[in-house]
Amino acid sequence: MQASLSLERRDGLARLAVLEVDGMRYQTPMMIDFLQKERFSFVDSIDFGYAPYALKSIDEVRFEMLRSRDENFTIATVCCRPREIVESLLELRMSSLKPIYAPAIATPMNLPLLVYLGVDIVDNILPIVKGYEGVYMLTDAEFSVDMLKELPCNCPVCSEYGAEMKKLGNEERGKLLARHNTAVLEQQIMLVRELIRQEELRNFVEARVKTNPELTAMLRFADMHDFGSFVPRFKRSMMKPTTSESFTRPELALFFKRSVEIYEPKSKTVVILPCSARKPYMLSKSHRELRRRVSFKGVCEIIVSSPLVSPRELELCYPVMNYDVPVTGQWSGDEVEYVAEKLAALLIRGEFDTVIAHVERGYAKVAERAASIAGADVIFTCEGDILSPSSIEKLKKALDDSPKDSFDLYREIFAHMSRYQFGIGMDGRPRGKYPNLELYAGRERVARTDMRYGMLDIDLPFARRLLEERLYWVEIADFEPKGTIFAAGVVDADENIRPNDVVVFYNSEFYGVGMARMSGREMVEAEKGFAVDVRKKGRL
Amino acid sequence: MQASLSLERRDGLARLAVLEVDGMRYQTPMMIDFLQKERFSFVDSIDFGYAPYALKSIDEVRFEMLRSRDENFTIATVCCRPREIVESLLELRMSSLKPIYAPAIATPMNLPLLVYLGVDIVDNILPIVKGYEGVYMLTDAEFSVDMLKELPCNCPVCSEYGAEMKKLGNEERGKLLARHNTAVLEQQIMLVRELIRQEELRNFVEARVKTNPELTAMLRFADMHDFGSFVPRFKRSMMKPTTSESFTRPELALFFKRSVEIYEPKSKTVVILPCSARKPYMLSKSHRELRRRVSFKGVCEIIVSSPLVSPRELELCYPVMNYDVPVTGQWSGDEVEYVAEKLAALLIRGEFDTVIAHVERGYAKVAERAASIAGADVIFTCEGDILSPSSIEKLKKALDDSPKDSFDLYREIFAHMSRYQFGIGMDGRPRGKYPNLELYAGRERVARTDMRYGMLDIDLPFARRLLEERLYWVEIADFEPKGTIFAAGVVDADENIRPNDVVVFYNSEFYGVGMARMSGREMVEAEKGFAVDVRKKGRL
Amino acid sequence: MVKPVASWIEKERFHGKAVRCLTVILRTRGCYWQRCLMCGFSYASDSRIGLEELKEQIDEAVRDKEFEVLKIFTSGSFFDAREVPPEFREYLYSLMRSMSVKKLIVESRPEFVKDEALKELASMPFEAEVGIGLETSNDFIRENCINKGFTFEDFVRAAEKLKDYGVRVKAYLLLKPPFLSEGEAIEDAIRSSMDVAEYADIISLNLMYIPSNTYVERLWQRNLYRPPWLWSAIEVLRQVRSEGIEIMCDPVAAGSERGPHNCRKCDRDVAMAIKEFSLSQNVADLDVSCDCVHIWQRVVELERYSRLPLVR
Amino acid sequence: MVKPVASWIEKERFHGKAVRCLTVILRTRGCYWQRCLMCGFSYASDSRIGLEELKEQIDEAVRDKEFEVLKIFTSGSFFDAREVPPEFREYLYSLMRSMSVKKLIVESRPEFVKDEALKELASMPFEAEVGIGLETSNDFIRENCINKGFTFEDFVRAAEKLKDYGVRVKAYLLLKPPFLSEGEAIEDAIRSSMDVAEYADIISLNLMYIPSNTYVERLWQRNLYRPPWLWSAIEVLRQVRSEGIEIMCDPVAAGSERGPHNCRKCDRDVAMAIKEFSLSQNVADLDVSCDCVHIWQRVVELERYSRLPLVR
Repeated sequence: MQASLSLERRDGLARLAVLEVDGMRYQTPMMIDFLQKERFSFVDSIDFGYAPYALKSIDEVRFEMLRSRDENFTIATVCCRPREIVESLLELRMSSLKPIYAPAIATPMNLPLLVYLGVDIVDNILPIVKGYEGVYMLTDAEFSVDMLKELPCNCPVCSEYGAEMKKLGNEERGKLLARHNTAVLEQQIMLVRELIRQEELRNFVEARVKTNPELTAMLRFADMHDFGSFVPRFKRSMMKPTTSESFTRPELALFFKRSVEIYEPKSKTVVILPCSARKPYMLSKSHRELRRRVSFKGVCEIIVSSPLVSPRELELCYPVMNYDVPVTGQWSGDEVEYVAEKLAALLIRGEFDTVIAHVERGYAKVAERAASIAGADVIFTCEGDILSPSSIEKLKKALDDSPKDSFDLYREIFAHMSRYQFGIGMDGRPRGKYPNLELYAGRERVARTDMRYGMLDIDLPFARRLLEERLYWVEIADFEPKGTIFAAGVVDADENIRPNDVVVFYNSEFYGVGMARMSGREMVEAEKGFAVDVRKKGRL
Repeated sequence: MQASLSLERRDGLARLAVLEVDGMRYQTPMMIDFLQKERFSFVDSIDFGYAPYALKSIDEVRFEMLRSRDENFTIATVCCRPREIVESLLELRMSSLKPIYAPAIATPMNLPLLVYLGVDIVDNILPIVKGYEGVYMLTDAEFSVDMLKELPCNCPVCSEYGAEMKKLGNEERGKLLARHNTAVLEQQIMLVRELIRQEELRNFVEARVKTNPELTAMLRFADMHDFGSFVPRFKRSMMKPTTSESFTRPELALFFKRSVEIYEPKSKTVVILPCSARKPYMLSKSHRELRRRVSFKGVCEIIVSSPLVSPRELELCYPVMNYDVPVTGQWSGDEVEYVAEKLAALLIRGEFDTVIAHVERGYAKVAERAASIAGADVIFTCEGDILSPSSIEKLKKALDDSPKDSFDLYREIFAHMSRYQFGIGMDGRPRGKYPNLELYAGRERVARTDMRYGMLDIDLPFARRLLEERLYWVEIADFEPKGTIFAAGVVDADENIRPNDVVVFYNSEFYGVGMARMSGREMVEAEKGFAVDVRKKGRL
Repeated sequence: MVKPVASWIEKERFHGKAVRCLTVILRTRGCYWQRCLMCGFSYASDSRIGLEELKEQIDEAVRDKEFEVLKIFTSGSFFDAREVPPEFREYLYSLMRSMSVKKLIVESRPEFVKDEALKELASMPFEAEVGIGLETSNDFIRENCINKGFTFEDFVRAAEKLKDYGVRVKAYLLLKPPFLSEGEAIEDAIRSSMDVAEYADIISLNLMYIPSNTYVERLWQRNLYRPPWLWSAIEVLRQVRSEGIEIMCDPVAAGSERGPHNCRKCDRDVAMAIKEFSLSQNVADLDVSCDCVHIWQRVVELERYSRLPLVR
Repeated sequence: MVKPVASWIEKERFHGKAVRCLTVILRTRGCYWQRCLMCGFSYASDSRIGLEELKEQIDEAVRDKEFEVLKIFTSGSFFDAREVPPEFREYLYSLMRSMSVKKLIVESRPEFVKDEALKELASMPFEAEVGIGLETSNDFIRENCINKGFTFEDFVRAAEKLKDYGVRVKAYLLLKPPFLSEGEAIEDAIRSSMDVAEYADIISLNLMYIPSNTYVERLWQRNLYRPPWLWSAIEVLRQVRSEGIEIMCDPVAAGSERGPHNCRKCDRDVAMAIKEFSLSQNVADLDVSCDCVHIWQRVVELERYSRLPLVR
């Protein structure tokens, strides 16, 4: 058997790819359909070994004797408790780029989570067997078919038979349920592929796991692990933090770590402000009105929401630019604590002399708690609404009494976003209408804000600088890059590169700016797949 | 137009019923299909009024001039922000038993929540209009159809056209998308009907709202309201608290309120113990092993989990008997606080002299915090695992030093469950194998534990007692009750009756035990529908 | 010096052909009624405006202009003496005579259409036309959804009086009063056009737009109201015209979110077609197309049940 | 006084007909090997057991019993002198002669099948049968999935030696060693039966059950192992018998979750059918049915991919 996987798109550990086996092509994540095994005949050439992977944690010696030794596939015969399944899958995923086939574990309900954890291939073994056992599967519920009065599904089987199905003989009923369950799983796989394409999988998984306590526990265990450079820093999807697991998203952890690392406020005075539903905050009605009435010139700002905390300088950065939370005005104790910790980190990093908190209610609790963590004195300026006359008056007064410094906000936005994204600063003259800004050095454009991903898109001058500094570089073989650079064409790459990063590629003749579709490590290790989308190109 | 609604089953505000309009019968929750309007011709006889219900909060005077005055249906033309929608729907639901028709609001995604909030009738107006706008709806995601590479659905339209649909002209595409969206909504309604039948709607809704921040906010707003006697105290479904909204379920609030009210521990010593995955706790491996090694004779026990806290005496009671949580061993700060508060209430109510906490880790934090709220001294007896030799040793020692009282646990279980359920005690000789217990007075059985619902089922002697005390009574017209008592046959009923309550019915000749299918208020007000399922019957 | 709120030259139909028309919006003391739900003209009123200030405005507006028709909009009624002093009418009429203007168009609520002023007007050498904001022929809608404060009967009386004096009558109808669905609005406008045809020389269909600080703006902000689709206007114009009735329409703010609009892509073209039709009265001018017509059809069909806008 | 672990009378096939058989499980010092993954007999061993204690046990077991066949199970090998002293064998043989027992059945690992003991046995007036726990003819499986510690070659040598002395050979085969799927287990048992047929006089198919404190119990507790379906046993018996080979099976703990089982509903009937067949060797006795056979078919087909039990 000859098998190879060619990556098209990543969403964290989940990947959309083309699997080629003995000349046949399959789009992954995929399902091996044992009701139509002839279409997946390669499955009988796979070495499953005797012992399941789950034996490893019990008896490593015997596992070594009996394990799968397949060259093409990682066989994830995992079981049974949430923690074991998650740890096994992550262990397998982080140790090899081979396609992972997790047999006999997928159901329509757990499929999104399995794919989120890096599974490429599943099958319909459980849908078949459970079908014969009388289990009627849906994507977010499971029933004993005997309990059902109606069949809430549009698949061909349910459309044809309806609840009459229950009255059939066991063999016939089993066959039909197997087909129904398979149809639902297959449909779910299609949906998951779409979610990967749109980088939406995590939002979806957070909701889905709530259907089942074991799946919820699995996601919680997964969040205790580091997915390494597979986690993107920038995404084009909206972050929808609706659950407590939203607070432990890898993307969010990355943001908080990085934003504190690179925060260099230009003023010794900072104003803490509440978030707004509209993003970027600065264009919201409340922030616009506040800035119309009060001058924030020469002072820094930090905007607080749940679960995000961001300096004004990073408000165009993912996920600050791209999130939408349920707003009820209530803050739970955990929320206050979580957000206060993040705010405190920024206050400490910023070494401010004056901290003004122009916030009320839950936000004020956060500010208070953060101040106590950071050991800072805070001046509270809100009396009722942040736009009430007395609030405005007090804020003006506090600002009048505070030291100010001279800096240009847009310039700082570029400087911060560049440090965030590349680890080095960036300077020039900002132009454009907020939030679509461009940065010029002389007559050359250096970079522009990319609101789709919440990042900077750069131009060739800055690409040359990255090359000099050996940052986010991809060395490619000697050909003229066009459209997409494939992994086969990559000679070497910066290990820090994550999917969706803006990178600079080069060979002896050409160089240019592109967007990574995989991690740097993968570009080097994988033999196939989309490595970099070319955006701009020049000659050295 | 002649319309009437006949209730079959309730799950909180959600109801399964038969709507009869001009001789046609429809099972609700239902969808009016504007693609097949001929099947729902009654819709044109409905008085929608001119102004939507949403006007009421803005201009009550004009709303009064222009509102719907339909006699048969409550028209819930609600809009637009989460809080307004929820408050309007609840206002309408609590003020009338008429079927609620909420036009042009349902999507496959929000449907479960709408029904949970009491909507009986929806339509496919949004599925149609959004379809023409190019929106592809699924139950847990929505896409612009142009973004889709595959159509992840099994409905006839998607099966026939697949992604080719995108290439059709706008009118044709709109028609097909309207049909697809409608099929998905219709399927979702079927599912919701099943969930009501199985009393599973709340679990489902909690997961579903996580797909969307606005839906999440809506559920949070709903939980700030009291659904009154529509909320059952006993359910046959498993409670699956996977989200923070699980903590604000009406059923849970009821349990905590009621359990503290009726708690009368027989000992001055209490041991706090951790929960187990298996229910009832007493049959779990850990509790069995602990009880094998240490005698709990003469002391009370309280079992702590998240989010439940229960005296041993109530461990057979819903939801203690019927829940399943995600277990990771991690406790959030909010969980500790929430659970500690409930534990403290029991400790205060119990007026214990000695409180022993045989718990570790997160549980110990809870016990500590609860003790501080209750102002109690606590003896901690765990060193590592609750079954470790030194833990057992310390527990034994602490129990040896504590006062004990003489009581029979099974007897106390009946006494507590009876107070919980009926507000009065119950005494007798317990028999049977735990948890299937029976209580006898002399040779007559008084009650038995009903593990399906987590309640007591009672026999005729106790029914007579309830009649005497005027508790949970339903007065019916003079006929011999068989099978089901319909609302039409109810003369009067106790207002405290909630759906699923065990009740006693009577007329001049017969009396007996039944299970309520609706609230007491409804039995009196409704003209149709299933009021009481007859279980046992006698002659007065 | 007080300037008019606005003034401009545009095309106007006059005896079957398009001529130059000067439109002037005068700042006045404002309409005494001011209770219509869509009324936003109070921004154009000023209680200090008297005779002199009105003269200043008209002088400024006509300076160096050539035109055959003069259209005067006040915030209320041209014949309300509290708003427009009779002396100003005289001043205006003589100015017009001196400029040989061929036609005057003004507006008034019916209660101010009285013999005295009409007699004066009838004696002038130019043609006169008075527009009355009837909005709809349906008294229930006019009363409850618009709050206009007069009846269809009031309008008929005023119109007949105008006819008696040889003054042309223009009836303004409103497409999509608040609380009407798109389909009901179309039906109401068509029905009203039929009802009005025998009393009016010309019908002007006003498409609702959302002025600031109005009741209808509050509804719109809460998503309880959406201005009409331009397709709805086309539907009304086509059907009314096919009955042989003359009807015109000048969409204000067409294509903006506050104005009548379709899908944004086609708004310019459709508004243009409406304007052309208004001049030509030729229904062929209404033949425009866009994919969004299918969405509009659904809206017409279904908004009567939703009672709320289905599409932004 | 030491009593046997257990003893009972049951039916046993003897020269084509069913006769009374006393089965005795003796407590001994235990098997020296004790490394088989499913071995749970150590609970029946006691290092203090010597000659006298063995005699006490057999005396107790035979007291007041009538039987034609005697079956002795130790925890290990009857011919292992460390476990069963040669003096006990002598004692037993003379006891049997005194009771006119017609047949003795014992068990041994192949390494203890030696000339000395066989010579002695061959000289007795009763028939003898030695069971060897071969489990499978596949050395890889026996080594890696069972950890038996001898080869098929070892078994063949022992079997041939037994034949040389006129002692009957019984080969024990194990249905469903750990790590084999249901289907693989069936195939392995059939293949093994064929391989073994020429060396064994009779084949006994042992269906795995889960003894306490065993390796296989740990697997079972973690859901990495499920005992075989009774349908699988039926499949093996049917196919092997259809080759003309004599094969018997006495399911232990059938129908319990630790024992071989189908769906619970049919377990009693199916186990009964297997027992009847074992006595009759008539495949018609295996004709039982239950709906769960369809689930089993899927399991046979699919467990080879899952490597984990698909059904409880």
